[in-house]
Amino acid sequence: MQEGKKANMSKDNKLMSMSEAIDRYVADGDVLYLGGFIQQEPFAAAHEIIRQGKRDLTVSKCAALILVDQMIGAGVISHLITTFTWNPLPATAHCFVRALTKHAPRKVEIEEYSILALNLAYFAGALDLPYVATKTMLGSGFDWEQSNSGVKNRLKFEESPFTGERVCLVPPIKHDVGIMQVQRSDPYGNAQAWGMLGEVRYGLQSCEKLIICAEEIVDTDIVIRDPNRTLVPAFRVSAVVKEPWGSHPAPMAGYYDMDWPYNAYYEKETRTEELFREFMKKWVYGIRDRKDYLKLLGQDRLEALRPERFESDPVSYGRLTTHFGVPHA
Amino acid sequence: MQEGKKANMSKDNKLMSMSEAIDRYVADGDVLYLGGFIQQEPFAAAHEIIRQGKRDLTVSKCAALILVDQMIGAGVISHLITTFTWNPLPATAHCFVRALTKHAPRKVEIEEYSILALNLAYFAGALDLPYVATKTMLGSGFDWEQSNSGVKNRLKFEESPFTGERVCLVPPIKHDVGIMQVQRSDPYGNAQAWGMLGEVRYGLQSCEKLIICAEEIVDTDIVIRDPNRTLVPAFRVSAVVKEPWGSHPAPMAGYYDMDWPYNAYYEKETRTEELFREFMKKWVYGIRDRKDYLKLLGQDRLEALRPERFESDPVSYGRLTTHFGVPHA
Amino acid sequence: MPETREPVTLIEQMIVSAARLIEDKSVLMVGTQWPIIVSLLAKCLHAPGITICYEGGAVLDKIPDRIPFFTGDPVVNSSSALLGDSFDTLGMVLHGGRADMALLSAASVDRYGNINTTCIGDYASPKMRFGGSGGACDFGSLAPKTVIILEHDKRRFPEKVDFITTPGYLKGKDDRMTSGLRPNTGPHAVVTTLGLFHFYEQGEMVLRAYNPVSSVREVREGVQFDLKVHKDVRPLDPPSEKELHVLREQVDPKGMYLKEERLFKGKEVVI
Amino acid sequence: MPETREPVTLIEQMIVSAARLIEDKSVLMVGTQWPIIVSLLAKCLHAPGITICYEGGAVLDKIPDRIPFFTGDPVVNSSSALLGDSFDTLGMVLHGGRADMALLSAASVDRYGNINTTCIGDYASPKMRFGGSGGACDFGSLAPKTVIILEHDKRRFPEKVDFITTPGYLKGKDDRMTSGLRPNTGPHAVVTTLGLFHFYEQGEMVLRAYNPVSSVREVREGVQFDLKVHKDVRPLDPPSEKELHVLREQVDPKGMYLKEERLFKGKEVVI
Repeated sequence: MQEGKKANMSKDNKLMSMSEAIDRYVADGDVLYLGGFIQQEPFAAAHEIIRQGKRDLTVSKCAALILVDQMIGAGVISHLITTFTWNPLPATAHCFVRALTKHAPRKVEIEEYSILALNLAYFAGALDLPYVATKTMLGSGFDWEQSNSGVKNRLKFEESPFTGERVCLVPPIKHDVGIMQVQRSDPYGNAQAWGMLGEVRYGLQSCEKLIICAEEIVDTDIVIRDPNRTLVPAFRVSAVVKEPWGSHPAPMAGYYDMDWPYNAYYEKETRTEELFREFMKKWVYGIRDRKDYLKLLGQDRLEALRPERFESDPVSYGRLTTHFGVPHA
Repeated sequence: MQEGKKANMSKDNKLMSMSEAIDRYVADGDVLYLGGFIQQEPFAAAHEIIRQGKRDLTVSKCAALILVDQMIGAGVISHLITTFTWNPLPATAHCFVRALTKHAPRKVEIEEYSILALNLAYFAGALDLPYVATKTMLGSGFDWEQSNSGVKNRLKFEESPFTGERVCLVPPIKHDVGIMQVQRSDPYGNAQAWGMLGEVRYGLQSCEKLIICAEEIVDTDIVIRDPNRTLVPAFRVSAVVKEPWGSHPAPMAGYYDMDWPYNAYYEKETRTEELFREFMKKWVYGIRDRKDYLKLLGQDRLEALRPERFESDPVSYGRLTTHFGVPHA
Repeated sequence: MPETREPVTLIEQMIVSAARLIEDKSVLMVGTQWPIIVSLLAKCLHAPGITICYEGGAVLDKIPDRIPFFTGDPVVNSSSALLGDSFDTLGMVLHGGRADMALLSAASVDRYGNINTTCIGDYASPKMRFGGSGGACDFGSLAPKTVIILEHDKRRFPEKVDFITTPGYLKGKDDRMTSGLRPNTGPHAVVTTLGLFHFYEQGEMVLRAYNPVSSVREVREGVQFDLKVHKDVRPLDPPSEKELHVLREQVDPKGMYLKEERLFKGKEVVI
Repeated sequence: MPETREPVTLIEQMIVSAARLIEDKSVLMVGTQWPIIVSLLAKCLHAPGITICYEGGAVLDKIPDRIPFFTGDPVVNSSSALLGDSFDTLGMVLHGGRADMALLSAASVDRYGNINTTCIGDYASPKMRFGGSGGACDFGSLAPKTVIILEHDKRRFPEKVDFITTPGYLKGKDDRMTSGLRPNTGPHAVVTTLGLFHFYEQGEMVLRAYNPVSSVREVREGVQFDLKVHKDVRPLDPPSEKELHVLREQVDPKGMYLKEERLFKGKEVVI
């Protein structure tokens, strides 16, 4: 499955189906980063991972909502790196709780941080910095040195050589594969996103391989006309998947709202393992792909999630073609 | 001069003239961050600082071009934090060289880093992190511990408690006042910029007070319709100055090209202290403000610097007004 | 005063009492749940100049078109002066020392203001498991003043929480300093449906005021430890007409929080 | 071959020789001055799939509308697939381990590939002072392969530079490792107007090939140290017709670099 970095050149067309992307680039035992801070979650990709029966994945997700809960319930995750896992209703994420309290359907090792600490770990991973010192997490249960809490994480604590104060050291977290749903990408993987971006800039860059799922595939010209919106450049990307509505029931800025009642529905339908299996049969195992999923939801439900347009004004980056615009002797 | 943070509330109108902003917010002896990575340099602000005769400033500028050279030549800087200082032609920055080799017109202490290291120092300053560990700068002259080079900087070196490898520790650099010229701001200081942003995001945020100079003052609505472009939010900003062409001879993405021949002109006109004084009399001391400066340049010269428009497509962030877009029981 | 007004609920008193703690022009880190409605109420009333920051990287400029259900709600996308990364808010505002106050909900709080949103029982093999920290540990670790807002319930107020998700004063203020947390940070107040608590001296929670429909005795019986009571303890002022009107009609007209409409409690949701 | 062609200049030979070192599909960190024209020539010729990154935060997607005068040139704004922060390129591409090669100009280089762009004489009281590092120290510290491009001039090749702005192999490869710099990083080649040099074993510069209009002897006389010569030393291939045509007509048609037009040498500039 491993493909050399040289395959990811900037001008290779990397468009493929979701099933091909997951098959080629996600292997059993991989460490996965899943992008999207509540908005822009890669639901379509996660469902395909579950359908393909990937095993023993380490999943790293800063804000884990029902997407991670489903992956835990489906038994594909053996190790979870996160800051929280719940149903944003707010309500219990039942699979998560079953895994941690009853090891059902399997035991999941959990490695927890605060959001800022995990952002720093991704940042260190993206830049491959040896570590970053911070003043958060001290004294809490995450501070295993002081709290004797039984927490297992990668942090260390030491006295600052600058001031002597006690600091928390955050080492890099890196990933084999990163997956995120974005608003748009060109066929080569120049991916652009907007909205509330949480940890995704550094989460994505801490990955060896990247699968970009996009609401729309656009010409490179669109990217070049607004390069400040580019989240990752093409050479970092292994696969590009066109997958409209790929984040449902999570929201996509400018494209669809969160399907809020779905959170309540999910909470109710997953209270037992048996109920969860029924839920997954309907929404994941019993269908082939995202197109089937959208059919299940129905066009009316999708249309009702569309927001009004709320548009940015175009800005000009300026094009310069002459060598000296100004007169000179 | 010091004003409390509470003055900077989000809805105070902070529009004022350049001379008022510099008078109120820049004090003798202050540590100044000057933003703009080659593009978007605060020339108009620097000239006003020189005209007001500020003294003993520490100036921190990641990419120091002829703006810093002028400030050194004018004798307002006593300490310079930088990664390089030159005329991008490329040519010697004469005032910089005179200050370091001959202490003329005065001695300037220099504190140098690589660009990445200085970015990390600003990042640590913006987040107030105790330090960040990196693998750059090791073994070079900046590594005073190993090289015995006589360099004075804030770095420390230690063995990583994670891996035992030797690492360079970068502590925070913070500033009293930050100044940058941006494309647009609302009257409250919600400032937006685009183009090549170098270190400015973290440089600006490592400052107590901020003076935002803008090509255009826009309604807050323009900002809200594209909040991903916001560099600093209003509550961080002390003063907003409308100053079109404020970065000349440096470029402003979408507004004007670098006035390239000006670099050659400057090189020639500043080869001696006497020549430099003549230059400054014409371009800084002999005029009152930026309007006079633009008159000196002439409208033809300015017009010739304008680029063709090269526009982004508008994007929609989506407006949601209903509580549940989807039908539920 | 119109006769037909519905009576003030315990939740409304809690929200109003918490909102009154917010000073105008202050910079707030706002957590999910009660802090959302509390901060918006303050902004609509006495504190229009506050800056509201969410952990995902949003700095709000205006009251959103509808009340956010949580801080990641996409309605925030069209109401923000800045949208960026978590580094913009948790990093540069909070860790960077630019926030004045943090507002947090909590599952349980102990006498030193330590918050648990992680588990009941042993961490490695918990009896019950909650969501975890999110940004809460950052809020409580770094903010100059943390205000904790939760429904009063004896199970939520143990002598000592099973897991410190968010550090208060640990075993007392000295202990917080020893851990390396910065001076001049830590819990400022707890606001519940029954009372308002502040932290004094060694960082212990002290009852400062109580819901006028409750009593000191009821509040003391509603915690699992020997609660200290301030010598000047007093009843809280009930919500004014204006506070109540703005809260009910302007901030949450559909009862998303006030009537828990967003939770679909007891309602059938079929998809 | 048209008879009227202008002869190949030393600078052109240097640019073409350096461009040939660039592999297609590689990710490059490109410094200001010669690296700009070298990398664009390679992209126009045998290496269309390279990714060009500049220290200010630009990842180029296409050949700019005119040749950039330096890496911060605003012409880059309309030619980039990504514009961002220096962290995007120096941070995530270079320090993050995603770059294959870095291209640098230099004021002077010593036998171990250490670069000085800081000063002549003592750092604290220099006789002469240059601009300083910029991102050069980062390039040389972190890149798997650093290629250094400069005009040949004996003053530029001391036995030992006065200040190590950008670390090569310091006093030899072991010394580089001792400093903590990562294994598998360091100078790969030096390309000058007279020759091509590689680094072997203990990290010492060795003459690998020489400009066909020059000689081993001239090159050896053009450095201040006892230059080692590779046993298979050979003359460089002169620029092909195609290389020369693309360089002169497509990459730099106005002679901004090739004829130093951007420097206004000997020209009057009045404003």
